[in-house]
Amino acid sequence: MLWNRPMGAIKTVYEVVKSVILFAGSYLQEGRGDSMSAENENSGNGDVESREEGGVATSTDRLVDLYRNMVLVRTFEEACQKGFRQGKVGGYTHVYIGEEAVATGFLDSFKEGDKVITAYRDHPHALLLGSDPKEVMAELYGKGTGLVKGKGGSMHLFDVERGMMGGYGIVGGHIPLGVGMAYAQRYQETDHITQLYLGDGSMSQGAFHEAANLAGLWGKGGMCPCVFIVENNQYGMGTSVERTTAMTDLAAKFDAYGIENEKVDGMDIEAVLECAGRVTEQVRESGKPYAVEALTYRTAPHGAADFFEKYRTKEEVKEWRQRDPIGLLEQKLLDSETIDEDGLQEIKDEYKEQIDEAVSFADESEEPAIEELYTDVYSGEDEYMGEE
Amino acid sequence: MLWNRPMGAIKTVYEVVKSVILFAGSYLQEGRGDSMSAENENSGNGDVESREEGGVATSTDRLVDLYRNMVLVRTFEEACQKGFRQGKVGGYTHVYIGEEAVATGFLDSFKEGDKVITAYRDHPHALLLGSDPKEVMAELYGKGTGLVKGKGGSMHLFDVERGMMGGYGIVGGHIPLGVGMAYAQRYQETDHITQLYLGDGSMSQGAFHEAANLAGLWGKGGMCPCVFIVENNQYGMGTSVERTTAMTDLAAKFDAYGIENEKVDGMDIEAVLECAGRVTEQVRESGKPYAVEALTYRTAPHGAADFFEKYRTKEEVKEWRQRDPIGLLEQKLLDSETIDEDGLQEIKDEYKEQIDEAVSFADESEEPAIEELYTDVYSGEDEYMGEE
Amino acid sequence: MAETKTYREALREGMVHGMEQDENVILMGEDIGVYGGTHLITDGLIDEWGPQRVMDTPISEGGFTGAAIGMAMMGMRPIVEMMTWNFSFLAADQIIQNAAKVRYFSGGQVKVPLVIRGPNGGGVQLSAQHTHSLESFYGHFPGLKVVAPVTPNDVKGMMITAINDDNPVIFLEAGALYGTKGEVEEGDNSVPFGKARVAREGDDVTLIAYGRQVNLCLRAAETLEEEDGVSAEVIDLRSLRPFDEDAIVESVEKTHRAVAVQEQWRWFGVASEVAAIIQDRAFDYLDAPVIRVSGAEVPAPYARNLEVAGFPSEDQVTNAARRVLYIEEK
Amino acid sequence: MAETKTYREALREGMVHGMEQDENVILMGEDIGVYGGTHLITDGLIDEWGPQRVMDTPISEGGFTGAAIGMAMMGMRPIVEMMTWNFSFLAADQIIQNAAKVRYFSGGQVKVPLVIRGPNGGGVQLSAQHTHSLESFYGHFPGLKVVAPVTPNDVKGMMITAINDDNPVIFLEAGALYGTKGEVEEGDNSVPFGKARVAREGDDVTLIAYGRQVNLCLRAAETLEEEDGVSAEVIDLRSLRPFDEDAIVESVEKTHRAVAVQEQWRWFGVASEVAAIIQDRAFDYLDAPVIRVSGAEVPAPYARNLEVAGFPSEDQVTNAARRVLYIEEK
Ligand SMILES: Cc1ncc(C[n+]2csc(CCOP(=O)(O)OP(=O)(O)O)c2C)c(N)n1
Ligand SMILES: Cc1ncc(C[n+]2csc(CCOP(=O)(O)OP(=O)(O)O)c2C)c(N)n1
Ligand SMILES: [Mg+2]
Ligand SMILES: [Mg+2]
Repeated sequence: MLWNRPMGAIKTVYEVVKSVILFAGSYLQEGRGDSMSAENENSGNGDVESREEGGVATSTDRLVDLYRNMVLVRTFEEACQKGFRQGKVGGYTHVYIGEEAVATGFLDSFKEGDKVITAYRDHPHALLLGSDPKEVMAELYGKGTGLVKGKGGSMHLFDVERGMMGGYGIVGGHIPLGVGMAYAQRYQETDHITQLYLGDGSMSQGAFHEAANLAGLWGKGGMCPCVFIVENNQYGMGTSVERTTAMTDLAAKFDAYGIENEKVDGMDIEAVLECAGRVTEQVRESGKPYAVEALTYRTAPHGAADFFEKYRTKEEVKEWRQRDPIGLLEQKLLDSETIDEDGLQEIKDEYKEQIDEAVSFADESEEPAIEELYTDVYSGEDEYMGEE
Repeated sequence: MLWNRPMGAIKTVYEVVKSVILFAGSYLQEGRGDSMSAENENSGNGDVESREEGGVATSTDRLVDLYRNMVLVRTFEEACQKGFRQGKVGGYTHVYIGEEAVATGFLDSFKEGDKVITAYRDHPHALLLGSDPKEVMAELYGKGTGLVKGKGGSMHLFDVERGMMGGYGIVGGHIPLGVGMAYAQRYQETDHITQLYLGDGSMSQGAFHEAANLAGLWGKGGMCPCVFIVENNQYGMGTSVERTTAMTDLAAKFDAYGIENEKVDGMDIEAVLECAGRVTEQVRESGKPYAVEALTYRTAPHGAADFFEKYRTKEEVKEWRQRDPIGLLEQKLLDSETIDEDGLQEIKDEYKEQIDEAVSFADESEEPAIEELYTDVYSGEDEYMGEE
Repeated sequence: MAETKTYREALREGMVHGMEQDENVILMGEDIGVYGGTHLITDGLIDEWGPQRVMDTPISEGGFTGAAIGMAMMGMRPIVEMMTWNFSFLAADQIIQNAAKVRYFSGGQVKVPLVIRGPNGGGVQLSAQHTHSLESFYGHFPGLKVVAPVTPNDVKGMMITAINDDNPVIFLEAGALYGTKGEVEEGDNSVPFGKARVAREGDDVTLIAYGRQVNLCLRAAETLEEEDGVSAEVIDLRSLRPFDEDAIVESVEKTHRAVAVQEQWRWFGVASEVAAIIQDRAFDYLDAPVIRVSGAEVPAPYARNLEVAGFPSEDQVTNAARRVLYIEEK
Repeated sequence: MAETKTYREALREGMVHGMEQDENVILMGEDIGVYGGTHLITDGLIDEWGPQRVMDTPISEGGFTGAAIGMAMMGMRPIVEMMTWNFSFLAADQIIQNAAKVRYFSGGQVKVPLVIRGPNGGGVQLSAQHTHSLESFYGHFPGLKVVAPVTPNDVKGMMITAINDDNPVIFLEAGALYGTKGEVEEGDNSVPFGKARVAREGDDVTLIAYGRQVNLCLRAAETLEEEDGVSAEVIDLRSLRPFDEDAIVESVEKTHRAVAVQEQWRWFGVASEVAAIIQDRAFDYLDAPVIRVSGAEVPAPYARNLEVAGFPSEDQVTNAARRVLYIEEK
């Protein structure tokens, strides 16, 4: 069964959004245990061969792996939205629904030692790098078992051991950090690279300009192996790219910094995969930055909290759902008879089960101990400078 | 006598710099009184006709006017450097020597009601808009008779009545202000425009990026009549454009904001004049921003204080002095027999006298009254919030 | 004549009042128009006033704040929304170097009638980067005015005053209280800057706060009354710059004891200034040191329990009051 | 064994000491290399250490400070020069939102061994935009350390400590004193943070300052000795975060009187914190209120006479001391 089966008349945007979730939910039943983090290690370590061949003809097994990864993310995000509506997830929470192919495709090229940094829409990046969904969900639930001990929440996922250098909440604020990390990777004479994810809206920030200029400059000397991955979901909150800049070719904006750039269809996992493989290798070789504008679409609301979407029409959202990256890949897998409906179903069930477990784990975990309030302010002798 | 007559062996950069000044000084003797501010009103009000014809063939009278304006600026700047070395001018002081053709050419297109905003290298802009050299010099001398009562100094010249909206000390910080002023000019339904001067180095600042993006965006609706005039003197302090960005075509950087742009030879007053006339009219008509990169060179040190110029060679400075905008125009005027050596000399003498008077005025003026320390903090009832 | 309205409605009413008076008054900010405003403060206004009076901006806090300063120097009176004050660090240079100082370094040739407003403070698990109380951060700088109204009536009245002020005003809203209701006077209820408000009269101890902590102090005062028979006076500073020194000094001359409460961090915060003022001007009246109750000295955590533990609590306030009264803490 | 050196030389020595210890220590900033540094602090270092250890940057305070934070998170130990602290408002978001907090919101997974240094304070007619004292501005934020050494020996020793610290350090240099000389210990003379220095012993009144004003207080102390026979103790705080509360409390327990002096503006400044601490912890010892002497509450003017009038003067300090001693002012 396919994502784009007719859903009947849609009354409100809230329902549109809810319906994706319910509908999506409907294909999730019981299934096999969790082989996911294993899966992820694979894609994490990267199927190098096919990539070095240019990776154009993607092996069908890999397509299934990628499908699994996207289902993992989608399933997690839906559970997260549910948790938010139940009041179990708080703060600002942003999901990746509709954009899965971008991070999934690029992180397939991730190699041990590489670094990843992004903004607050950061769940997929952590999950795809192999962070335990249990800990990620527990973080969203504000529990002591969370990925960052319940101190950061949805916007601040870190898993430094796995290369996840964090999610950040100030639009554009993480971009200079990523450029500095890439510089350090060369200064320390490694062949690692940094995948720096940013949104279309963040490109209006001075931080973007200053960091991109530094990257271009340092890249001249081969000292900035940074891949800028623009997750162009066409809106910054409720503001479309057209209403944010007079020059809407986001890839071309990198010309101003002498940074090579291109666009890719962010809904087509194979296209992303090919681009990611080629670009990451080039950056690894050259030490020069490269920018990719991935055109995608956020079918979910900007934040889990907002449902009034005055800024776009139901029709537009509907249109784009026709190109849902998971739906497109399902179609491809079925057409090529790589897998049948039952096969797809099994995969969905598998992740449904895994995420259900993550939710129970999060739900049952303890809140952080109050003492945790006062730790991690400083490194070394913890100087807490107030009265406890 | 011409600026580029051989000057004999040059020992140190300090001497190079000093020599320009001494040498330049040498052509300044006693002369006729001050017709300068009148002159300026003329160029201030702008010789509209020839500009509207495109102003390519500049009338010889106008060339002489322009020559006068450049001599005014040069003479003032030399006196200012002298005052600095005498310890009569303090703080940070930056002169425009070598760059005169840029502001002179563009401000020739200034019309009543237009606004001008720039950074700290702001003496010429005030002078060319008709500010009294006495008051400008008095400001540099920190006197109560100064243009801003001795409160701002060299970096903060304001003459709001004449359209001088200020000199600012934070690199890039004034750019958003200028864009906002241009927006206000349209919001208030005038046909005025803003001339926004900025340095090559300031283009690395986020403030430039954010402001240029706003200008392009507002310009789509004809709401941003702003001319960006990049005074590309090829260095930000000691850092050349090449060492500050990987993409050194500064005009083209405006492409990223959908802002039309071009380059002009900032040493050729006629070229600047033609460009300025055409561009300001277009901006006045369209309400859309436009950017001009004027290629020029600062033959003086960055600041009046520094003489060790490790970052450039004497030869380079010498090279560029061959294209000194005043020297080039002198040559042109002589070749076309518009004026003879005596005529040039008369003009120089005239300004020498005028600036000498400005210096005496500044020197003899009183320091500001101590009460001035506490005024102008707030508009309206002056709420001084400390103990006097 | 007054009506019951939410803080949000009162705030909007104040802005609309200004827009009706003068077409130079415009609203600018991220997603305040088409999107309706992240906190719905400006919801619907673009339909009524159009995109020139209610202007959506790109995500460029420094850029559009600077542009608004330029507009103000030209005679416009922009009201800039910081979606939250946490983002204002990106506009700090424009606010501190230009808005606050350009009048001075132009020798009084220009003025900057500008209001910068938005939600300040925490309380809804937004964690470290989205939880700041910036009263002292901006209050330190001459050239700025800084206010922090807590009642619906004050937020409207101080907004009207801010719009009519010819100087840049940092308008810090109690973000966590947008939905709370209170009596709001109709029409122009301008509230002057630099005048504190006695939120509750009392004789035994003075509780000094502003913003959300005023309500905390009021609750603490009730408890003190009930449990300890202590009569606490509660002073709402509302305006941090200018600051109403006399109000707190007079109160302490009456009560001889004071507790200063703030959500912000203790070091170099408002409560320290309050303590410094009182010891300076009411030295001989003080029967106990002024105690400061502040937020925990840590970046804001996400977990609900940690966040709550990090904010000043009613217990901390009541016990601080008991301490300065030399009575048993509970 | 010690030698007489300028503040500038001592500062450079501290940085070079760090560079020798660890190649992860690099210098970054505007014109610190080829140009030689606007204040010549780094003059010549690029020739010795090369462009990777001494890196010139574009004029992008926010960008390169942010990049340095990223480098620090990777194990490098950058020393970033703010050509002057006045430009740091452009990096405020990076410093406050990332450097100070990333350790916390990553649950302790990263650390940020970063030093940001440059001249702080005014004194050479740089006027409003180029004259700031930012001790309390940065000192307010948990996650940062803030120091302000005034002697050549301290500037070297505290720089070594800063480089070895695993946290972001805001290193505020007395810009007006780069040329002043003093004894400087050879080798590693690390000076711990959070420990104030008794710059002069005395019994009758405590003068508390940091940075340039310590010298002002020392001069005032001499005058008080000569003209009034008053023995003043002078305490150099030198570290604002962490802050040595005990040092000032102990001194006041001895002298019973205190004057806090700062170049920065009074409101929400360091002197107010000092007064708040003393009244809180030495209440019963105080014989007079703590008096604060601060810079004039205005943006810095250009004219020499106005600038001088705007800074704390020796007269203000001596008279403040006389006031707390209840003796005739002069
Ligand atoms: C400096 C700053 N300004 C505003 C915000 C509020 N905000 C959060 S997300 C967002 C939109 C960002 O859009 P984009 O960069 O395209 O990322 P997307 O959410 O579309 O993934 C805004 C304005 C913020 N977090 N930081
Ligand atoms: C934000 C900021 N950073 C650094 C400085 C110090 N500074 C003063 S002028 C200057 C160079 C600016 O170069 P450019 O924009 O090319 O202007 P020019 O001096 O060449 O006219 C620098 C770095 C400053 N004033 N403001
Ligand atoms: Mg987007
Ligand atoms: Mg330049």
